[in-house]
Amino acid sequence: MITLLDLLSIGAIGAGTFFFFAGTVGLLRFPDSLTRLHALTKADNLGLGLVVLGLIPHAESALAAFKLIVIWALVLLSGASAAQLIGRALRRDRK
Amino acid sequence: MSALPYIDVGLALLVVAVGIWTVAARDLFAAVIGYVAYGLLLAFVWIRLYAPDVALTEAAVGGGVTGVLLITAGKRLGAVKNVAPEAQPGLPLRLLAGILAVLVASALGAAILTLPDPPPSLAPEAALAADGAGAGLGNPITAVLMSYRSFDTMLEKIVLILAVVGVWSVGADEAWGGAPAPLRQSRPYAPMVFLAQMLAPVGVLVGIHIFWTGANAPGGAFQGGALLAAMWMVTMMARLTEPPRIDARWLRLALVAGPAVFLVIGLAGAVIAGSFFAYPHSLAKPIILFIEAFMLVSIAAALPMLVAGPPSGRSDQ
Amino acid sequence: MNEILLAAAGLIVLAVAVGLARIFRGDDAGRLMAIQLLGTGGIAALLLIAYATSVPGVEDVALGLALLAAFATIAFVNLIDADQGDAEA
Amino acid sequence: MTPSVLAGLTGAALVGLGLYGLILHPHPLRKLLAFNLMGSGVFLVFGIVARRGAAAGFRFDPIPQAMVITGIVVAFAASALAVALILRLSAQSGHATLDPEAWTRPSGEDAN
Repeated sequence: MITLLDLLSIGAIGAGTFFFFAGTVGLLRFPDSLTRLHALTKADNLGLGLVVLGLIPHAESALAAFKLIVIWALVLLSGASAAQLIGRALRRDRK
Repeated sequence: MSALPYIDVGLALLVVAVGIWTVAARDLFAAVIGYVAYGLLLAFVWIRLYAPDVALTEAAVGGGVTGVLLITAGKRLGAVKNVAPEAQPGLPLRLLAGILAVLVASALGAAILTLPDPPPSLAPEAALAADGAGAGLGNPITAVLMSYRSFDTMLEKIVLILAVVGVWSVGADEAWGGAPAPLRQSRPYAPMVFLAQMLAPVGVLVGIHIFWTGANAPGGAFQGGALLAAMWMVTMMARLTEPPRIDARWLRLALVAGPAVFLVIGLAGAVIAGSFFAYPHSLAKPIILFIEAFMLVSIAAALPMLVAGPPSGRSDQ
Repeated sequence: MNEILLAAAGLIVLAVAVGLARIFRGDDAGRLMAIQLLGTGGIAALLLIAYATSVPGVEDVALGLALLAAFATIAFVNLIDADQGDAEA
Repeated sequence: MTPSVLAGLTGAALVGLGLYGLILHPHPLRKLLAFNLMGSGVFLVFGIVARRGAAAGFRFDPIPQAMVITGIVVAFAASALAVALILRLSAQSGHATLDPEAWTRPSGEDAN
């Protein structure tokens, strides 16, 4: 028995999986490091976000759902900062 | 048809592939990156074996902190790239080592395939002991660590202290009592400072949470302590804090607190209840949490000091 | 439902594994990015697998992994740029 | 093939890999890395016992798991001590290798 909520989470998880593939393709196929960085940070944060969104209806408790969101927020924070740091290191190398 | 077996096989192949890379990579940095990835992948394997406690420990200590230890060491050694090619062993030695490695691996593999079924297990005995002493603990692993095998756990804390003492004592004589070299030489970029400032408070909170839930759910003093240690190192790497002087009294107290409290309560159990670390049934859970709180502090202090290394005279001049 | 979660997890593991090729051939920045992809993809796959096979308390493990991924990234960035003189910022 | 047997075989392969790297790498830190690889393989082999021992109504046997956790921390402590020794050795001698012939060369004396 598939409910509407299940459909919603299947859709979100499917979209998330797609973004992981997008990130991988970008990481492997884009021509230089800065564009790869772009592909990686956009895609895998969206990917994890959508997977988390899809899992929230299945969480055991409100606390577990909250933790899922915190996990995503942490990855978002560290991904964004790391992109800055890697980008700066790359620019320095190029000079 | 389930996707699970495919995931298992895929994970196993991935772990072995990254392991091969760690051994075969040309320079140290690439090998260490491989090792961190390997630690993360191994954590998934442990999740598949229904061992979330081990998974968290492996990811934190096995992958993260060990990786940071090795890259810090590589940087200090100034030899991040590999040693000269003439030092590479010749083909006969390679062949011999390869044959030896294959023999050992296949012997182990054969042993695994011929394990008795049903397997011998100490689980019933442990369950009985845990019920007797560690009542009220929902996480059997914490019960085993703190009650059934309490002696192991205490000695392991002492090993950590001995390792810290060992690391400190290989420093130069004139540097004794000083602070270890900072984990980063130059001023950090603003984004790194920002990340450390945001991450550390959340990380400390998560670390304490994982310690606290460890009584009933996956987690415990080891995992929580390792996370706290990682957060302390994050602030050191962003130069928000500096490594403390090794003769600081608070540092030494923090290092010793865990095993000392463990030992005192264990001996008290020997006097009162007749065996080491036996305690009144009704008080078991508060006592275990009390000891674990001090162990948390000791682990959080010991791991960063092990990574920071021996005191260096240069930094305070 | 569980089968769908597992299939998604398998696909994500596959994507991450392919992305790991950057570790094998690439520069240090590319390797770092591959590790980051492994970290996020790994957390996603971990959550999916754990929800499908009902391993308890897995959110805490994922929380720890998220923190450790950030920790490792900071350490690696430190290694890449710290030996190149002081930062201007 | 059950997940635990698979994990055990993975562990066996890792022990072999680590042994190979431990013998062959000239760089001491790489030796240490290989040794850690070997160690985690041993933990995995040991840990599958935890999965198989579902005797007392547990989904797993908590004793091997608890011992593996202890082991991981002890392995880290040993690695840290080894790193400190390697760094001190190279500071004393000026060489980042365990090759005994390096000690007899004259450049080995000026450090410290």
